[in-house]
Amino acid sequence: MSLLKPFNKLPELNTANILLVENETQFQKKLADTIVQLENDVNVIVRLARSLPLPVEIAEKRQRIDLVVFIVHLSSEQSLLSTEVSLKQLESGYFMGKMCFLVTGARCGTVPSERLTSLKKMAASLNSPLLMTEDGTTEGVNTAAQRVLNMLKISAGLVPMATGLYLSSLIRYTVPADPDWQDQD
Amino acid sequence: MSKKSDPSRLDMNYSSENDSLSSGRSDRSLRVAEKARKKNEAEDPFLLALKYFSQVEEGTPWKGNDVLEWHVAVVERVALSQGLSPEAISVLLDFALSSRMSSQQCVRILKILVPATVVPQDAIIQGVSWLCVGKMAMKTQVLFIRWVLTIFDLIDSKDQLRAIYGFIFSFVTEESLCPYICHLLYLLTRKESIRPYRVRKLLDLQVKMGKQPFLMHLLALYKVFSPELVALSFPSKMKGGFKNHNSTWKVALSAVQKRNNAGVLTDLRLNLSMRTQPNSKKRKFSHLTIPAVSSVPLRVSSSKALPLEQLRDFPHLLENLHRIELPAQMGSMLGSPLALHYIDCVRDNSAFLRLNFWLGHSLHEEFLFCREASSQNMAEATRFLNTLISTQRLLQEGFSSTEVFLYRFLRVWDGSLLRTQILGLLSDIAVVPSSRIKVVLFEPLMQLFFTSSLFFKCSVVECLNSMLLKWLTWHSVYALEDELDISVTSQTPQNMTLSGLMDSVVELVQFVGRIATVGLQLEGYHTLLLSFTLDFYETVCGMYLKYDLPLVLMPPAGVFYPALLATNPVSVDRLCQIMHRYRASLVSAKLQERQSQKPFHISRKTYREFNQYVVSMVNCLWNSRAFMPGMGIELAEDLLARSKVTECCSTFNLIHHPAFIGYAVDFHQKCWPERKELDLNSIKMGKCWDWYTEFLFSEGLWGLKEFVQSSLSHRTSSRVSGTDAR
Amino acid sequence: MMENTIECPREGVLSHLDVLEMEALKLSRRQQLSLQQQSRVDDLRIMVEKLRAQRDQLKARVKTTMSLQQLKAVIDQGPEECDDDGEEEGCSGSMQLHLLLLKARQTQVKYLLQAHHVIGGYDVTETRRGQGVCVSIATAFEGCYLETYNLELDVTRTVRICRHNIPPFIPLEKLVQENLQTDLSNFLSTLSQHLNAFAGRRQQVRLIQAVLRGSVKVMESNALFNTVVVMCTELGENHRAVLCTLEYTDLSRYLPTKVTIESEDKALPSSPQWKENQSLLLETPAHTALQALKEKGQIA
Amino acid sequence: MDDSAKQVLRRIIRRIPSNKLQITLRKWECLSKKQFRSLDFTQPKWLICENLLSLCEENDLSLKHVTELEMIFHIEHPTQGTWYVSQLIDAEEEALTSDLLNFRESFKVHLKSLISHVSVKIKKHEDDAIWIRIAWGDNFTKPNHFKPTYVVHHLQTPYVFVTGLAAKHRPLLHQALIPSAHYGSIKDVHLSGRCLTALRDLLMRRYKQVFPEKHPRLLEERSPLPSHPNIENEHAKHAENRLQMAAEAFGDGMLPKLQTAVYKLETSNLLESLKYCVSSGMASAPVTPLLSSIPRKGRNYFVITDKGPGINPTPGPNI
Repeated sequence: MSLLKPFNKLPELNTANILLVENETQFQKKLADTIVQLENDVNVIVRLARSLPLPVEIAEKRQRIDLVVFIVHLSSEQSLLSTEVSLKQLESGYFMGKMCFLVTGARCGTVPSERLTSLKKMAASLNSPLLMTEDGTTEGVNTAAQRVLNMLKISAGLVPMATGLYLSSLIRYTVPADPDWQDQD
Repeated sequence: MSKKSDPSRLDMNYSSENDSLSSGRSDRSLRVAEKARKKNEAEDPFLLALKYFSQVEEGTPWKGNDVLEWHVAVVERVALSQGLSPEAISVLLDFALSSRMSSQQCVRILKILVPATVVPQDAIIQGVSWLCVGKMAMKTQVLFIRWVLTIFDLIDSKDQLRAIYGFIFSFVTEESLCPYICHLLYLLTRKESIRPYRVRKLLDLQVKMGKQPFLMHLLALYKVFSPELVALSFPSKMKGGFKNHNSTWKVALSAVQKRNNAGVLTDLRLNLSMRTQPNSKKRKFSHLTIPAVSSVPLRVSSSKALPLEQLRDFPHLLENLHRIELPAQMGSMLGSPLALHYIDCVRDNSAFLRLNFWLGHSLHEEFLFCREASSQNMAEATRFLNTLISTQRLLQEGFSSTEVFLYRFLRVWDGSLLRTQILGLLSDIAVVPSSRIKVVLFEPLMQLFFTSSLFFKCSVVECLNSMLLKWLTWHSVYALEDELDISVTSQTPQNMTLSGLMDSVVELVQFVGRIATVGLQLEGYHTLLLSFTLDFYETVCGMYLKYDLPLVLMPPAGVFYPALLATNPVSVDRLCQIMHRYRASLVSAKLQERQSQKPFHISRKTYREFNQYVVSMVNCLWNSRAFMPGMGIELAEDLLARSKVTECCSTFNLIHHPAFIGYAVDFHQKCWPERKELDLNSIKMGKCWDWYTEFLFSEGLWGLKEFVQSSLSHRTSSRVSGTDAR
Repeated sequence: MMENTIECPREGVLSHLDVLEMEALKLSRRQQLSLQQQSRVDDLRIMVEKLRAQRDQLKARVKTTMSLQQLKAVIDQGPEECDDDGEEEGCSGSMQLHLLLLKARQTQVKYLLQAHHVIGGYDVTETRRGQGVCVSIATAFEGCYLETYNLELDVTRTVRICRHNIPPFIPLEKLVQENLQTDLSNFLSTLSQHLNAFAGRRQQVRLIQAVLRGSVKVMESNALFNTVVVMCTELGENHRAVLCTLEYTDLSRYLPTKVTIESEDKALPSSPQWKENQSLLLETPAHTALQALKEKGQIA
Repeated sequence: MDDSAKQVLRRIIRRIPSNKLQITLRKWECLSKKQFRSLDFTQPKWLICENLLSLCEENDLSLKHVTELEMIFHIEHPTQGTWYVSQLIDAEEEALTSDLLNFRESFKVHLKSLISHVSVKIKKHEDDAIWIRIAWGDNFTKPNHFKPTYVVHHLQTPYVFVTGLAAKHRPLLHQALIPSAHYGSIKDVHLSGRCLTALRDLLMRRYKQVFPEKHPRLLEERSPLPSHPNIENEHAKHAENRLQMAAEAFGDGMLPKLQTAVYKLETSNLLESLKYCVSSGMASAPVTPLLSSIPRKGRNYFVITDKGPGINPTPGPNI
């Protein structure tokens, strides 16, 4: 039962660690495969977890994690709930540009809209980005991987003159002031 | 239990009885009979089946009735393979709805009623009459109506259907039928079909059932035709619409369609839409394909209105402008340029309402309503959106429903799904008021922009560039003094003042400035992104002179300096050109102000920025005074010293600039072919320099040339160029 | 007019960008692939090294244990020699020897345990945090391993079987009633006898079917393989079909308790030769016995 | 070939799915090669049936051949109807040595002694299972071949699988079975399902059970290797444990097919006790909807389908 800390370890040279948290594992796997395939010049290590906290056994051999991605399937209430629980296991440092939400099924009108709304509230309150994805198609997965990778490289300090905090200040989710444009249905 | 576990058991008992009767006959005769049957089969089992269905008399037992089974099987095969002929449809529909056998059979038949070409109107009429008889089970009725909706556009003509509008209307009171009836009515309604008592009825229903979308839409249509009867006010953006997802038919039909998608519509006598939609029959099965234009072929008696699809060509359109009959399927307008021209000429609100509704509905259904992105779907989607795009290009304006859709879609977009189309559509949207542009456009775009790939970044910049272009064009077209109406087609025409437009433009340009700055930084000043950014500023710098929008906006330093210090000559050259254009605008603006018959004011700040940039350019490229104080980029002496670059001030002059050094070397060799060691500085000496610049121009660096000629003609220093802009 | 509605020039740029992206993706994929292959090769190299090192270690260990045993041998007649030497080094030596002894003992025990496991003694694993044990009984016949059967026992209060995968025709209930509570090891040994016997009988039948295909035919056998009927033809002057019925009334043995020989000519079973064969079948596994008969040229 | 035989045949043919018809008839071996070839299996069944009938006429086959056919089909496709299992208890010594011949004899004798009109047919299947087909009549009527009972029994095992047995015939069957299998009595084991083999495997432990072992297999043996060295699964160990637990509970590989399981929670006040379970922490909170929906939906009959906890076809009262 230990918080996950962003700065308790030294970074490794030319290496970036990303943690994908999803309570079901199928999309996670696809995404992980794509991520490691996409990146050539940086040594990207992907860690898969169903939820936080991470098991303590391997705590010390685990490298420092530069980006935590919470995968939320709007199609399942459980996914949202477990994300909420896991969030509590992150040290506040991660909310400064070292975490983001990856949302599937946002385009689907049949999922209860309040899920998306509550997720948006969460993201807004944590000043964290909210990435929509199409988990159904390979293109969708590729794109998701690409975007996550971009964020990872920045948050791992591999992009000169850019930091995770800087980026997230640009892309963090904000609840639109004009309610007219909130998704009604 | 046993029933549940295997249904076959039941009918076995029954049929064993049947057989027991039959088995009295001698088996010889049986076999003879069977041989005979075989012979008939050899002729055509399908016809036999039809014969059977047309003749089978009421109350024939169906359980364990092998003959029936067999015929149904035959029909099923045919229907699902090549679809059913009009006659077949009439026969089967009649059999089904007359419920001569059990309702199961009826449903079963309805389910496989897949037309190959068209559906005869009479069949539908017949069906409705059976509906009136009212011995059908409710779910069968619903199924029937839904079927009609599905194949609506295949009904060969709709005049008589319109004639029995009243009958159909009478069914709205049926709770479970109502939604579908409303949809059907929506498709059939014309001005003359609107009566006070019908309006009243609908209003009552609305009171009873609450604000159901299907009622709202029908009423909205009524209001359009006769506003005096419908007092309600409708929200500008109505949600939902008529939901009629019946995948079974869709799939079956599109399958049949795929197999024989040769111009089935030839019998629909359509000339217009054929070209755009060779297989536009698919339209209903996936909302995504565009209906063919088919309005009611008129009975002689009725008014002299001219159905749209009978238009031959543009002149013909012009002659008949006053008596055009709009098609039942507004969607079909998309397919046909003539129709669009018509719409463009006569600002028919109802037409736009219906077209908008149709669009909004399909867009929503297809992209914001659980549609897993399979490649086949995507192919259709792409085609559809492309048509939409071309339509909008033709009308030179976006539909409001497209905008509404886009704003919603951007918020749930992953940035890759149908990227080309979405950005294409986005670049067409009408000017967004500056009050909401941030929320509806910038925020979602930012999220996507900064996380996505280089190519996406480029696409966004490109998209915004063409968006700006369109806005400017509109402005230059509708440039009325102070009141220009931009969104002509939109449901709620928003009048936009010049200042309003200018605010929006400023917002847009500044936005691009911001994202380009950061984007370039993130992408390590990638040449591709840089060039797209310069594209954008080529548009911006011409705003005043080309589109006479009284506005001059300089690029931010984050764009200017990367371009100036870029490693490829093209970027630098284009920058020069852009600066030259800015100069031209500013100069003429000055003139305007001097003559002050059109007083408008460009802030000193803009001039200052401009001069600043010019100064640094000249210092860099000509005066070898890079990094000097007073330039945009200053560097402390010691820092420069520490970089251990000898005479670093001159590293960015026309000779040593990474973009030009190639030319310099080239030039050097041309000048002193005999020289062994390379001494680029010797180019600076006396005439050489002029020759060198000439050489550069001759290498096709026009931008540079223009810049030189304008800003430092007669070899003055930059300050002059600055002042003469003042 | 149609044309320009369908084609819109600027569209091209966006779609070109799309294409470019695709290409870029493909390229990086290809590079990635080659990279992976390279790294894989390296990994394998490392693996090889590791294994080598391990092998050497094992060799070393073997050596030491050998020497230990020799040492032990020495030590067995050690003491008296030890007495002659001086006190202090003697005791220090005895200390050392003691240590060595213990070591040797330990290794021995290890070997014993291993041996015990290897010869089919049953593994016992603790389950459910000491609440139960899982016993697995390996069966073997003529030195070849057959199925392993498992019993999970609940040992909280009275010992009882929670679950097992022992076939239903093994008279488990009977054995349980006899001595599950009273004497667990006995219970297990009898059970393992039954299982081994069953496996053995079945194996015999299988071997007959496999090895003596063509000459001997298994006419009948049942789930428990406690009655097996085989048919062979004797190579006398007239090839008679001979029917041997093997009955195993003692289910804990893999040898028949009763063998009956039948044939068309009633004399044959009582012939001395076949009496002999009968007794042979009684005391050697069926397949070997029949094999022998075949070799002796008594059956085809 | 009399009418009843014909009817039975028709019925059987109708029951056999068309794609199985050909092979089943071949196994039957009552038609000559030529006759067999004369049948056109692309025809609708009722046609084939008529032709078949006439062929049977030609070889004047009797009812017993027809039942033979039915039996063949049943043995090949033992998923017709629901099978109920009962277990013979207090085995006698002979139970372990009994063989087909004397079982068949004694069973027939016993049954015939109990009821006059009954037709019994006994076949042995490859996996030495004994298949018994019983067509029941009573003292006045001929055996009814439309509703035969099928009994499957493996010698030396106490299990008996029965389908299509009417309640009134149950005692008769049992009285015949018990002595002829050399057992003391018989009891119902409350196991039923459509798939005979599944029931058999379940009871005879023919499916792969998993037990805790001293030398557990290594992780990579079970769970697939990570596709890439740079991908690490944090919860791999946990997943492995869960896998092991699941396997120990339900077995590994192909599991026997069971369709339903019925639990009866019987107490003076179910809701009260459930509530207590939760409040006292016996049941993990949050309460599973399966339980909480009893009061919410106001009903106590639920069907759980593959699509997750669903509502049974008959909707409950609206609350």
